[in-house]
Amino acid sequence: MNGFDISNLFLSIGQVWTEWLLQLGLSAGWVSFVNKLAGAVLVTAFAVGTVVFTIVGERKLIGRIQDRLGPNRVGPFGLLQTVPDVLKLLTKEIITPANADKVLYSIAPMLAVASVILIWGVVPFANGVMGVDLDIGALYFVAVSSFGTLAILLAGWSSNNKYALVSAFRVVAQLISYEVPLVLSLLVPVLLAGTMSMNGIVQAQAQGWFVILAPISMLIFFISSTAEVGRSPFDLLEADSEIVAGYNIEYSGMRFAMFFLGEWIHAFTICGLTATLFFGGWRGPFVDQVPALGVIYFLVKMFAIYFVHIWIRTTMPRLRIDHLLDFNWKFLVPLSLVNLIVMSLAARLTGMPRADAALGELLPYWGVLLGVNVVLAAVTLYVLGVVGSRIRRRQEAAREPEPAVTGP
Amino acid sequence: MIPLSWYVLVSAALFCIGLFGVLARRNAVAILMAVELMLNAVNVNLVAFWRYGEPQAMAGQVFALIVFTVAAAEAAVGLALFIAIYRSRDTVAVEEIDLMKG
Amino acid sequence: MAELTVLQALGPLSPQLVLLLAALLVLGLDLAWGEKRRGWLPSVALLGLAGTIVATMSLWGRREVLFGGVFVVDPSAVFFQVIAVLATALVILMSIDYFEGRATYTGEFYSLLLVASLAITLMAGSTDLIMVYLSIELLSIVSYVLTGFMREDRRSNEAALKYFLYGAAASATMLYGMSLLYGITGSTNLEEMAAVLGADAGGSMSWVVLAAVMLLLVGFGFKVSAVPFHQWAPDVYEGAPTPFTAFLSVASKAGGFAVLLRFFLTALPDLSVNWVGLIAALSVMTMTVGNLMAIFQKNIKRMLAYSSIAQAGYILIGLVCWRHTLGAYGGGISGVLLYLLAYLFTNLGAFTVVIIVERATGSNEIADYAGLMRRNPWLAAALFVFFLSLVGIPPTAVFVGKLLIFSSAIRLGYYGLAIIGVVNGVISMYYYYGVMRQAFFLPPKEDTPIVASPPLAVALGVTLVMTLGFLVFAQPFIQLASWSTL
Amino acid sequence: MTYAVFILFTLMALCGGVLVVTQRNLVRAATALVLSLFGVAGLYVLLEAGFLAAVQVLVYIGAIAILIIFAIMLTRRMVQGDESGLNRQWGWALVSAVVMFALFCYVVVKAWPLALGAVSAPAVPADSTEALGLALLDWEQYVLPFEIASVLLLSAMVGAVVIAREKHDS
Repeated sequence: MNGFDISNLFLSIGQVWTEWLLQLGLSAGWVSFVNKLAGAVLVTAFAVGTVVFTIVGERKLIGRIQDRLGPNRVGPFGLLQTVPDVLKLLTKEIITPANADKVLYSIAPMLAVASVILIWGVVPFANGVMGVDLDIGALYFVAVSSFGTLAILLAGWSSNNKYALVSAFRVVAQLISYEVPLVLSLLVPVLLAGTMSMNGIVQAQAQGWFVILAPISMLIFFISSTAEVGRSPFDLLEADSEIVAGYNIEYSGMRFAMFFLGEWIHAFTICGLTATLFFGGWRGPFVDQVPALGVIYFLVKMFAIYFVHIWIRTTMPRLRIDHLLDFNWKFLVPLSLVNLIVMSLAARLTGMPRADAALGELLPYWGVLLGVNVVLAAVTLYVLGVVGSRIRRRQEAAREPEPAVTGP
Repeated sequence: MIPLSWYVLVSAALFCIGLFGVLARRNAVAILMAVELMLNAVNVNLVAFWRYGEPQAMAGQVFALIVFTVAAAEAAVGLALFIAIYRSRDTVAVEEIDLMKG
Repeated sequence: MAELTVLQALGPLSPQLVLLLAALLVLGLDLAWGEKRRGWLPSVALLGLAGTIVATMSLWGRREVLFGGVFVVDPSAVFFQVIAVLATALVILMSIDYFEGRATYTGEFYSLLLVASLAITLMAGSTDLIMVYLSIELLSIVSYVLTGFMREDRRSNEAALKYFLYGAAASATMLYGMSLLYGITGSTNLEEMAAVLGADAGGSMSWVVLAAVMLLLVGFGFKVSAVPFHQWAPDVYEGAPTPFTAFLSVASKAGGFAVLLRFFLTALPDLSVNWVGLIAALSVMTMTVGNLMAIFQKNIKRMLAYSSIAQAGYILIGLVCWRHTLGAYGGGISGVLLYLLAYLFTNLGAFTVVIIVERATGSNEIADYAGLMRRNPWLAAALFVFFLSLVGIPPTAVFVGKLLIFSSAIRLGYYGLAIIGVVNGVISMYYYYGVMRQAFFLPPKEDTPIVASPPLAVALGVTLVMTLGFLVFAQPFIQLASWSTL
Repeated sequence: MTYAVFILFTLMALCGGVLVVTQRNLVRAATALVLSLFGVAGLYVLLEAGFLAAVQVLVYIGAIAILIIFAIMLTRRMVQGDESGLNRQWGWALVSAVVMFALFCYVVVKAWPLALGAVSAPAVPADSTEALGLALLDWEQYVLPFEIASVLLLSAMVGAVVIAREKHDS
């Protein structure tokens, strides 16, 4: 062991900790068990802890965007606002509806939280600093996310409430549909990196962030992950004005808090994944010399993307369910399929640059991939324009017999 | 290491549970679920045999993947049929679907 | 065998490629053409099948091992490809008018039918358990859909549901057997499996292999509708759209036999378990139960279902006599192949008559065949010929198959099987006679003549000529069958 | 440790399975199915087939189980029936399942020893996921099944749409 190295802060802490445990007289098997447990606790604590701040941050941001102040009473600048909110939620009575399916009703919230926290197991904070560097990390993320769908479905059904059930149906329609473009766009970074390991994907972005090489995939991933989280403009699983609050209408107290928590964690988890997959994760200047910097880069990127999420949330109106599904099946899915084929062909034809390729070698690679993306975007926009104007003409033709009607 | 036979026994148990479900359940969806159990039993077998046989040759894993694919396709078609039949007669209890006998 | 390059590998696969392209083309054209030109889709499908036959003919007599032993092309595979394509073509002819005003998505019907045909051609050449399973399931899944194709018809729905539930359970059982076989031999390839089993001198594997073979027989037996895995057949035959019933009774069954032959003769030829006894028992049960149950049927489709079960029983005798070869023409396996081909024309012919009558009377009850003679003598005569052939009276088609199979059984000393087979033939006369009595001797309920539309007439003509002139026209096939004895 | 994990996942798989076939309430049965499938996924992890475990969760739990629950909800009037979930011949079914299991036990124990000690198997290559991918696309291996699987999925999709689609009322 080569002593404490401040530049690689987190791995060093891990080493010191492990040595300390070994000195305490634990056997190697127990040490690895304790380490894994500690890692799980740390990651969970990070995820849950971050929520406390993102809630305040989001409320303040939304306030500013809507020309309000946002929370400003508890603590300096209202930073501690979440604390009393959480206390209030947790001390509320837990109510179970009379005809609810009690077992499933209580399992659902736990599943909801678990599914998002499990994702953090494979997100790299810095080079090698992550729960587990699974060689199938990207697939693991998709697999684990499916528990979230299940949780919402069960919550909606077991509440024995028709609004909750309607919401559950919407959930299935929306989440399962948007999973298709999500996975298809996720495949592009996997393809470019040649690995499904999250850390491997970040390492592969030494040759250029994938947002430059595959901007269309990034957009598709961003849109469909917003839908997966169920945030505006895709928030119709809980559209409060239509189906009161959706699948969790019957929940209260602790259990409601868990759904709430799960949703908030999910929101910035997705941003962390976007950062990892497309924005170089922990990559940044001098990160090879000082690996600990990676954590800072990663968090900055994650919250920058999160800011865009909030921005969209405050400015976009909610979609209608049929528009939402049409948009997915008639636009996103075909586009992501074409994108995947085109990207794999382009990547295959240009050939992957070596890991230590100089800028001169990298430029043609970037140029080709970016060029392909630009062409694809242009074609898409052109097709959209043609189809759109045809639909508009048809609508106008249909509208003509009734000149009295004005407005949309 | 855990002996191979343990996995095979677990798989046999799962298969027989599924078999019981297929034979004993009334509801078509429940029968489909029991069939899924049987398929899972098969997959446990395949993966275990792959692991304890020659892990370099991927036959077992490929087979298991094909089983996944087929199971998904089968479930999709089956559930489509259930929905169609439910539309026409409001039940998927197998005993009540008896227009044809002989 | 020498390894093939990519292009060389695609050559032997060309029948499958053409079929797949045709299926996709029909699907695409259905979308592109819309309502108006939908009538052309069957012609496109038939054209695709013609292309497939041409491609198949180019493989005549070749033996190739493809994809590292997953798939082979040999005379036996070619024989089953021919059967699949002929059956599909005839079934398409039969469906053109059948669906008029009954089902909306006819384009999808033809497309899926072509996929089913593709599945059978794949079953015929599969030499790897993975491929065997996959092609069986491809056929099954498409079959569930096609059985339930008339969505508004409750019988069709119900038939599809039953088919699905039985089929899913049977295939899962079969799959479990496959997993055990893989476990004990360490390979999914049939040839390698045979090598491992052959080397197993002490018989330490025999228990597992026996269990696996029994489980596999559930799946194979289901596909060929052998007793006791036949329960689905009557309901499905009755409820499915009649052209597809015809397809199930010949093509799907032939596919089942293709797999059955390939599996037993490739993987277990040295009798590491005594599967011959199992097959013989299956055969006796299948013949007897099929024929006895057929007697009580009032619906012609159900009757033909049981008759088709019984026919599977006869064919299984041929597998029992697999060791027997008789000069250039003959032996148990050649008997099976020729029987299947003869049965194809005969049974499809019978179903063509059923469709013509169904279109005229709207019924499948045997009682509604009363006076068929007066309403259309040609039809009654054709039905008579088909039934003669199904019983196995010379000089009709099935007679050839029966002759080969029974003579093999006698040569090998399976007298019991041969006698049971002949007795069963006699029993079957009884129920065929029941229909003939209605058609020839009873007065018609209505006097309006029954006419066959052109495509149906073509189908009827082809099947009739082939049934009567099988010995003349089938010479090339007989030769192929004698090569094909694996 | 490995034994404990094995037993845990086995219990999940088997108890889940028993619940699937005995629960009257279908949604609960489907949830039990998820439990059972998850247990099986755990067994895959123990067998060092991580890729299959993830696919199991993704395909079975994420798609098939959710599809089943969805179908149950769509046809939910029958879920709340009072009658038992089992048919009249369940006794015979139980007997045959138990007999079958006994036979399997006999066969399995004859072929593969039960003993704990001296179990060894060759190590799994580190890049087994990659090997799987290559095997699926190798002309000398499983490229044909891989392609046929896509034909299967396409036909199943077309078929399911044709069957389940509501009547046209253009």
